[in-house]
Amino acid sequence: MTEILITHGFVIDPTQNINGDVADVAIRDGKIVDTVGSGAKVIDAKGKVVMAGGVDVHSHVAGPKVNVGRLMRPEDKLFKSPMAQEKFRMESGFSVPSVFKTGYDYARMGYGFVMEAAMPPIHSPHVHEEIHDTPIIDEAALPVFGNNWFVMEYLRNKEVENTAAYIAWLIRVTKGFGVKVVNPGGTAAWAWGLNCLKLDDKVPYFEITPSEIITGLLQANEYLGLPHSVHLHQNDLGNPGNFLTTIDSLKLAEGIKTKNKFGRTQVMHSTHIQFHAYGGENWGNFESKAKDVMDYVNKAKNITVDLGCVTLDETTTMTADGPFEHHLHSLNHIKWANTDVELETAAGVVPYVYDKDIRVCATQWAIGLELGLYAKDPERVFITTDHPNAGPFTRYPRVISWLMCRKARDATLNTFRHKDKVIEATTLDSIDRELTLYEIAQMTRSGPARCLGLSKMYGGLAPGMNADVAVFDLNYKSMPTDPVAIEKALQRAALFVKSGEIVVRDGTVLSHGHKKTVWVNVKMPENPQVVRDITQCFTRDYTVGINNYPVRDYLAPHPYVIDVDVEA
Amino acid sequence: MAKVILTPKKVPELMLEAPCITTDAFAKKTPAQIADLEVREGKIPFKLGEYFEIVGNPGESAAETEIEIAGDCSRVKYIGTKMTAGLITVKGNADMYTGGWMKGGKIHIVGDVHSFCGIAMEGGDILVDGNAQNHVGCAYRGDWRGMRGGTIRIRGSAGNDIGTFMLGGTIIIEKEVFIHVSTHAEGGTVIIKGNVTGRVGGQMVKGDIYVLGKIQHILPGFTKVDQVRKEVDGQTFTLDHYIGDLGERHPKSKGKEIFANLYVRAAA
Amino acid sequence: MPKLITQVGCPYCGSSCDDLEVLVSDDNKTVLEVRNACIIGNNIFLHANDPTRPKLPRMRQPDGSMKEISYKEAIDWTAKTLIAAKKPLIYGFGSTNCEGMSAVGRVAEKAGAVLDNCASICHGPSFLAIFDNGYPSCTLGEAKNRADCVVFWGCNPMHAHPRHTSRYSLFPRGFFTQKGQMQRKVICVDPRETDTAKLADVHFMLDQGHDYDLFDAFRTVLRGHDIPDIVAGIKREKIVEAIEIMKKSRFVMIFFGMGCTHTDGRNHNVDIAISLTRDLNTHTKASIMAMRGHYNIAGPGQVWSWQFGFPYCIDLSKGTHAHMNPGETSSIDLAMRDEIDCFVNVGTDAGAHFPIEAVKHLKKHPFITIDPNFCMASEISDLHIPVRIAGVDEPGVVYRMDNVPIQFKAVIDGLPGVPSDEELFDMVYERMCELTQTEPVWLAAKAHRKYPSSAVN
Amino acid sequence: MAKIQLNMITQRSIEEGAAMEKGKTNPDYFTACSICEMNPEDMKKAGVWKNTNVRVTSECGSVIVKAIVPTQFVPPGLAHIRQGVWANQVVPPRTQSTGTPQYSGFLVTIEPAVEERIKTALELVQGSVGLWKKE
Repeated sequence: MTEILITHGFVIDPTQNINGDVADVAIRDGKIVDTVGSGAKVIDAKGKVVMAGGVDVHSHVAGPKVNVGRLMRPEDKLFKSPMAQEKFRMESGFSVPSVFKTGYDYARMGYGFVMEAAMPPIHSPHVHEEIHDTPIIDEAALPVFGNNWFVMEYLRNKEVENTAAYIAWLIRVTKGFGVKVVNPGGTAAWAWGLNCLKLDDKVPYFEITPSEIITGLLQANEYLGLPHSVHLHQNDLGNPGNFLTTIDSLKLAEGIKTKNKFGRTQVMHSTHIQFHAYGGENWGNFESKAKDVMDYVNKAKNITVDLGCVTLDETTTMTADGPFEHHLHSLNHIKWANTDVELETAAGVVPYVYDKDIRVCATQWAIGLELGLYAKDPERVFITTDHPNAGPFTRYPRVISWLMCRKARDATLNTFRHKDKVIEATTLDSIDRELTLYEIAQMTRSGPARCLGLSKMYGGLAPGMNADVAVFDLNYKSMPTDPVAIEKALQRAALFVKSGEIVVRDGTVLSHGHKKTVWVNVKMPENPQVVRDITQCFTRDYTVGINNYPVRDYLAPHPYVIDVDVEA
Repeated sequence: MAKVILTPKKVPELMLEAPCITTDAFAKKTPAQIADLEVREGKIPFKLGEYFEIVGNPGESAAETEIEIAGDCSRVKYIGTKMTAGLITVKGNADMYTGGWMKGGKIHIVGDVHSFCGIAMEGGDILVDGNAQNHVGCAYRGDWRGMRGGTIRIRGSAGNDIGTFMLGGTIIIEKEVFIHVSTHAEGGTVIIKGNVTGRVGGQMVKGDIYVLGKIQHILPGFTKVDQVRKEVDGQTFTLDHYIGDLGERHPKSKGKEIFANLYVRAAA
Repeated sequence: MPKLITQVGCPYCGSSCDDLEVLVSDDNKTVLEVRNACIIGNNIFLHANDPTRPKLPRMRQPDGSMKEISYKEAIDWTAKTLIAAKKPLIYGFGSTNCEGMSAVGRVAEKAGAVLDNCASICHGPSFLAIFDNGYPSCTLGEAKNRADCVVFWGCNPMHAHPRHTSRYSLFPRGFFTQKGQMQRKVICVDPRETDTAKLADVHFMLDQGHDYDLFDAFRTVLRGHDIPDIVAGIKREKIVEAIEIMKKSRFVMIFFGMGCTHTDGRNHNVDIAISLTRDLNTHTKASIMAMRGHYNIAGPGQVWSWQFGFPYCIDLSKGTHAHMNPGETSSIDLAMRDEIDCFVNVGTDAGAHFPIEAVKHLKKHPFITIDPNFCMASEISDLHIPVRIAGVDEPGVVYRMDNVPIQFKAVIDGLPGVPSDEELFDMVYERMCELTQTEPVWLAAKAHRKYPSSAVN
Repeated sequence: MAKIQLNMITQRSIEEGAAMEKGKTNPDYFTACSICEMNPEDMKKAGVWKNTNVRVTSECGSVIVKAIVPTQFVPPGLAHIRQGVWANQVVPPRTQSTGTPQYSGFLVTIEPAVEERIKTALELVQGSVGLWKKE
């Protein structure tokens, strides 16, 4: 029986409305408890902030396209692996870190759960191989559905039940977590070199539109009552003037009701909204529409979003939005990788340098922050960098310091060559709001945990929850005036307890912890038509056998399985 | 300039990795401190002093420091990498990465160098009296930003991949070159005084290549546009002017594409 | 009663066919019959029955003969040799599952070794090209379902990937290619008239070693510029005609092989092929794929990329970070430059497939072979440790040439006492940790094992 | 005696693959790989009869193999030894700093060696490192 008592810290836990009260946090056998015995290991957190472990709602950390990003970028490793710790596995990479560095760096920042944001189903054994090689952090993965032949076929015929049955089967065999949708229809069109930029563009051959796919999947997701909602990467990503499509896509959630037993309140999570909040007609008059987008998000209670903040680094973009990556490559002419995945999806990878002295990049930076600062309900707006698309996850502390300090934003803004143009194209300079650490905890802990339907396990410090506890060297009663100090404190947790075990101390990894793979087991009565369709499709169209497709159990050696019973 | 003389004491069993042999690392140190710098043979760290006799004191800065290696360094990698100023002279051969990622100063190799000489160089001068192997002034694997500045002069011949992904600076090879010159380059100048087997300027976007010898196979993506008289490394020649690589994407200026230039000495 | 096992993966070429049917004896010990496989796949499964397969490690004696020793001794010797070496080279993995490749990562890190795989002498240049230029590719199902123009450049699947053309590239009737071969234009580029070339609609018999020039001509024509009358021995009209075929196609699939990577220019031949593929994408849809040689030779590229960030030629001797630069950290160069002092050959045959000059250099130092069978490398080794055969008596994940993971089955029971690659490496690692008095880092490794360590010795 | 210079390539073949998987000491492997395919025109120039032994010499070594008429057409000037032990006796280990040896596209001279014996795989490999013992 391992007992730990973290004493005298400023506890911040939005799930219990605790905002900086000095209190103790007790841990026994991997769970938060009310009290522990006198033999407990006592850790003094006096003058420090105590929060739940971070929950990352959207990050590309494991799987084929992440690995393409690693493979194709040796220059991302050269002279760029500073944190290697003796007696631990080797760490490498900056924008796309190795699995070891991924686990260690998340832990050093006090993060306990990370959602891999896009799993091509046929590649799911690969995703799970990477997940089990990633130390410390708990992980789950979202299989992609938005361009899947079955989904498009069923939804063209308005067969929501069959779609749901297929989703249930696929999530189960891939040991996935929920329904990810990337550029619905557009990626399928990309298989012929085309795209769907508008919600009513027809997908070649399948004759279905993105809005029909989104609507159908929203219905199917609630039919099944999954822990997480549809997780949507919208059409027309990254193009000037896309905010109208963005708002139209968000509107598709209107009238859809949540149905689940996991405390989730939204029916749609719209991811990396920064890339979808652009005005203007071209890169010349490109401008922010963050306010318009957030005005809608703030009103629509059944929607959550994450930011996708640009961090102004040299990074590697990677997405199942194949046509977008091709487009991006035609802008920057750096190497381009693409993988079209039979019947399911596609993916592209392009390195990208967000140069602060390029007006567009600097404006993107401002948009990401504007979105966060316009959030009325921090429980529904989460901090991400769409790692590694807008920047590596290791920059979360910097993003947080920008959101928390006007001074930090100004300091960065003042270094831009096109400062005036950025101020003109955005409203950032007019925003004085500085988020509080409580709001940050909502945006990185309680909010994402609830959004994922995991609020009973992660994101809070209430008794019974997973004992993921992070302590940061920040005095809540007298926060540092220097934003760099905030960034530094969040970058390297003073202490991180993961599943009841001390894994990080003073920013140094001490243990490999006990990581888990979280997956959802959807149980529903067999649907004979769907079974027949799947069997036939594997015989005819796939190039792998159906027996070799489901992820074998040994590939997820420490599973945490969430059962979902679907009533017929 | 204050001069430190390194005399090789023994030949490394494996290759010796000695990125510490730079004026920057030596500056301000005593000979004893220099002898204490770490070098590696495989996974084992050793001291520089185990391989070299070290005599003389360096200057207060890299710029005031001269390093002379009074012997052969055929099995020593990374001499002068990332150096910013000063002078290194090797009175023999040097192995891989000589002058890699160099920013300033001068390196003079009296013998031959192995591959990756001047890799991703940003400034300074490298002079090699002998031959170079492959990948002179190239980019590190995967990097689209190759050599950016400085000058590499090889008095002998060189192998393949000269100035791959080059953005700036000058490479002069005084004798023959095998294949692949300025592949993917977006700038810079390469001068080859001997013959080249082929593949000159493949996938090249911008930049200049001068070949004073013959090219056995000119790429189909290069087309002859005119004949010019130009000064090349101090002498004036009549040169056939080609542009290319027509198969590659090229930036536009005022609606017109700008091509890379290949100048080949015209037949007498 | 013999048992028929279906959807079995074939551990030979990069096609990694997973539709084999294997009939095994009642006691699970003998392969009786193999269906659907090519001749080579057949031979692999049947060779596993060979009663002379080694069951114990063998150590070379002072008189040059080999003597059987226990696994415990072999593991101890391997661990000590790796620790003693300043820079060991661990090379191979042509026939190993990903579990083994993951396990060897720990050993190599501990040993400060260079970790390299067969790509080094095979598709390594393709990696170099991918580093420089990316990789617009797809899974093989896309080729099957969509490709109506297939280019075989410097590859000969009829010989090296016998079922590739029937399963994926040429003959199959796919979703949008219902007429199969009738619907596909086939272009072959090869200096010989290979059996693949004989199937092609257009065969470019180019001057050997001038692939780059020909690709450059293709690209120049595609951008609307003129080219000389003859390039690499091919007439201009023929090049223009091929470009027209490609532009008119709906989905162009380029497969390339050793003809590009083994000849002058190496990576740049692939590099420019990737550029061509990219250019074609402005006209139609185009994809390119390396014809990887072994059923899981894409595996180390994947496993080591997620562990170390590099697919091959990984120098772990620096302790603080991994370093990769083929030409320096590649097996052949390390050997020829005498830069390593111990060689471990795993699941491949460096003795047969390295240029003999390199073998001579490697043999100056301790030489260990880990392989299920006798091979040239095992016969010159100081120590030969047999292991189970992945895909035959050991299951595991493998990566097909298109990087699709396939979960292979075992069809028969392994030889008693013979460990899998993974188990062997874990035991070596454990021993190395014991000898250096350090804590092993297992992560999920031990829990991940398909069965509890089969406790050899 | 005649001697010609040809451009050598060494590549896979199904015969080699099938034999290799039976074991490299299997006679099939010997038959499949200890051969050199060359154009009949070149054979004539070199004074080589088909199915007789020739000596192939490159910058780094030489090997005795049997000259055969190509199973897949080889144009004049080119020669092919199937990938394997015999080919690798003459493959230059130079890599152009890419890690991959010059398996294809290197110059060799070919001359008749009718009286010479083709060594076995084991003899070649073990012999090269001083381990070969005559039975």
